[in-house]
Amino acid sequence: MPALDKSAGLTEAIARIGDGARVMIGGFGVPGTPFCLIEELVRRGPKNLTIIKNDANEPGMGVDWLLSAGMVKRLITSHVGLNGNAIRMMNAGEIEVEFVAQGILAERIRIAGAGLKGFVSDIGMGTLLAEGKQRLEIDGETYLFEPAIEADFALVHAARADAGGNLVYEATARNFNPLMAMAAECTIAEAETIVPVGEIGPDAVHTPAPFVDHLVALAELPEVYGVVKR
Amino acid sequence: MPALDKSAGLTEAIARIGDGARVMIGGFGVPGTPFCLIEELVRRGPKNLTIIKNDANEPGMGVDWLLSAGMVKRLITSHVGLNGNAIRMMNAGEIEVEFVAQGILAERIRIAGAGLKGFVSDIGMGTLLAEGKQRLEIDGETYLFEPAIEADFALVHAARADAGGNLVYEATARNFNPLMAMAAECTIAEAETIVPVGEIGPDAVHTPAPFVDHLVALAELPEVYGVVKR
Amino acid sequence: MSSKDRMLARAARDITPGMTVNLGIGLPTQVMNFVAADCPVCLHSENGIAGVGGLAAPGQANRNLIDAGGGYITCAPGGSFFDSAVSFALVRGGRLDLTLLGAFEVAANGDLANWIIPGKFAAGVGGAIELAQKAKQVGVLTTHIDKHGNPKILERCTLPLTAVGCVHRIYTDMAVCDVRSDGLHLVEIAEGVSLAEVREATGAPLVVADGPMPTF
Amino acid sequence: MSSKDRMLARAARDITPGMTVNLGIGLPTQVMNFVAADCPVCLHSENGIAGVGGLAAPGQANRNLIDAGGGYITCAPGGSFFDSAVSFALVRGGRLDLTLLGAFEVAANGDLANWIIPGKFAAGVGGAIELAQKAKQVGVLTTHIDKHGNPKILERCTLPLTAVGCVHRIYTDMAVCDVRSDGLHLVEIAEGVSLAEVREATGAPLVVADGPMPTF
Repeated sequence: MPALDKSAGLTEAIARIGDGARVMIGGFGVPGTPFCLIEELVRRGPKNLTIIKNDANEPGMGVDWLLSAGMVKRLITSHVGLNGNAIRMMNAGEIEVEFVAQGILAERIRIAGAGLKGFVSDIGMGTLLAEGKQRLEIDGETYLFEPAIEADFALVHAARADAGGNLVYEATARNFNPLMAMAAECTIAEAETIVPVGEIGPDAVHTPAPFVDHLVALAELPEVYGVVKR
Repeated sequence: MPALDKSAGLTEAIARIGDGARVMIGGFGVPGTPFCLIEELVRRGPKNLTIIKNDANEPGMGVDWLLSAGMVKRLITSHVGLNGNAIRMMNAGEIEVEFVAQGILAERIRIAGAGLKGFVSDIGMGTLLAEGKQRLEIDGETYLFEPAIEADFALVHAARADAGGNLVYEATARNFNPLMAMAAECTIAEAETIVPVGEIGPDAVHTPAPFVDHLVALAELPEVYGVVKR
Repeated sequence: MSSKDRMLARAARDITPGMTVNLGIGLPTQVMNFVAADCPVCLHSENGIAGVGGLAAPGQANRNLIDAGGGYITCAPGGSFFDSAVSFALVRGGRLDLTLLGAFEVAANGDLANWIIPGKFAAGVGGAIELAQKAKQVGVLTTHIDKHGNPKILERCTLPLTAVGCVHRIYTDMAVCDVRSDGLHLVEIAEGVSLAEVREATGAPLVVADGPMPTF
Repeated sequence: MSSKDRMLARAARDITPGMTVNLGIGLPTQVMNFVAADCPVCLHSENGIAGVGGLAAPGQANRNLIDAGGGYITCAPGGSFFDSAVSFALVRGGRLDLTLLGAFEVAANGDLANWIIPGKFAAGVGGAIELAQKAKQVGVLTTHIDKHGNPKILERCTLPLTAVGCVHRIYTDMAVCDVRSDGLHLVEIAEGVSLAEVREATGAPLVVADGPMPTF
């Protein structure tokens, strides 16, 4: 049976994202951040977004475009240390920020992708990171409940894809992308190269096609991706 | 920095497994079942083992060798439908069997590999599969707590490995192997081919080397692997 | 076409372009043969493949490539392999559009019993419970009566359940029935079978709309 | 060799063949330069690599290959890439033999504070908490006193903790100290530094064994 072609135009794909949407964005720093999808989201301009991303990129890059455009109500992240603008907006109360330990953030996204309610952990016990979390008694000891983080959309960046939606990431650009692709109601992927179905070996796929809804082909990469213009 | 060479002899690797050990065994049916490691475990003969495996293979194969040798005290599995011998031993009280829904089994193994206590799920609510499980109240609704399944050893089968312990699986022989490799205290892998360090591309690795303790090279595969002798 | 093949073909017609589908062990697996070869469908098997191509031709089997029922299969172009945790993430996480499952008993309220007959058959639930509970659409494929002549569609299941109220549609050799909040609706009837025969063979009241009954 | 380099070299000596090691952002990352090139060690970075080769030479950077601090790195032969969930599974699951971390404060009881200064610095905890709480061995690498001349090793931390009682060993420009159940043991002293100077610069009582004190 042939694979369904998931190819989509950039505008058409991003137009689905409306006010108040919860949007996961892949990437750890620059690698794996879907800058072109974010740029189109800024052009589109929905408001009151909840953004879930490991970090807030740097000023003038990626997530910061959304922050500066006033589109973000809430940011769920592991750290924003490289973005003074995000710190300023947080301190000024212009955005809500929920800090989550990095591996717990990854796992809360993953557990949503796994269709489960949450997980039980001892990470942060005895520190202020445990404050406000539901406590559970298991085997006579106290643990923390970590709820799944679900989202309406995931925006991910792949190095290579086939037209059916199988994705392959490169090096440390993998990071949160495969987890988010599984966790959102609708996954929109941008890919540097789209190859015909059948060219990516089934053992080499990182994100299987059923997790991908729309696939956007990138033209030449802008410099923000770290591309050095020669 | 060079990679540590994890190569080990079959006898030496399996000799670590003593009486009462909890042993995870990869495989779903024949594909991915580490028959040569199991055969050596039978030769070695530790008793009162807890075996964690998706299925009990078929009579005269794999897990059934351990059952027939009287080495198994407890079997944690998703189904034993293809092994009448296992069903007979279960009904006669010769082994304890804990049945776990297949995806919950996978996830309980994975959550051990993730160093977490367990997860929270609604799978099985309203059926007898929920009986005996700890119930948790989350957001005003009742869920089931599913504890991590930890193990002392994982026996896994890879198609290819490098000497440093990076593993690559083939087709549906992947199944539980990567999950178990992460979940056990000590992971022993058998591989059909061992290539020099550097020959498996870092994006193509299925189980990263730090999860593998001992790596056993297989000689010609016996017929039990489904190899057709021509 | 035999009444069994008509049932399989009827179920196959609900598999539409773009769907990701899991076909349970046994009868449901055979539905694959009735899906049009050019229909873009992704067949999932819970042992870790999306993109089942079909059964492997005799002598062409790959020893590492089976479906969850243990049969040798092929991988379609665009298919992928993954571990068992990802496989069930796909099922529970809302990415499985349809599953077709077998049944010991299925009830008018959508309850399904297909894994244990106390005292007779208890070999473990395998992947059925998560397929039944979490696929977006759950179809049951079964003969209308069992080999002793008893109905398999009941008002309430007598056997331990696989999942509660999970079934949306039932395909049999005699009829297609939909589980709705106001009862079990007869929506299609097999050619040559009468309404009275279906009622007779069904262990639960059937809601039947006025007007002509579609056949298959 | 500067006192900083001696500290880095001393910490590097505790990285032994076969270890999987995570070097925290900043000072700890520089320990990499003091590990013998032929020592079989696997360097992990939590953004998803096992087998960091070193810093990328200028002009040789791969835009997709950074460490958790954002620096361009290389991948050693035998390295691998994985997602963030696998990366922290490695940390929490007991596969990380050693981590070296920086500190705002570290206490004689092994408490570590390195992520927040209320009212001044609160940019998120990143991966530090899981590294501190779950690595099999946790070393802290820090100057013995801060830039204002105050001790960084205290009886109790005053800042919010990253993790409770997690630190096993502290490496500074003046000393190596071990956290044990009966107190903070001075186990080595930097060449040219006196015991009195170390005591003076330390905000917690030090247990000192009889006999000659090893130097580094």
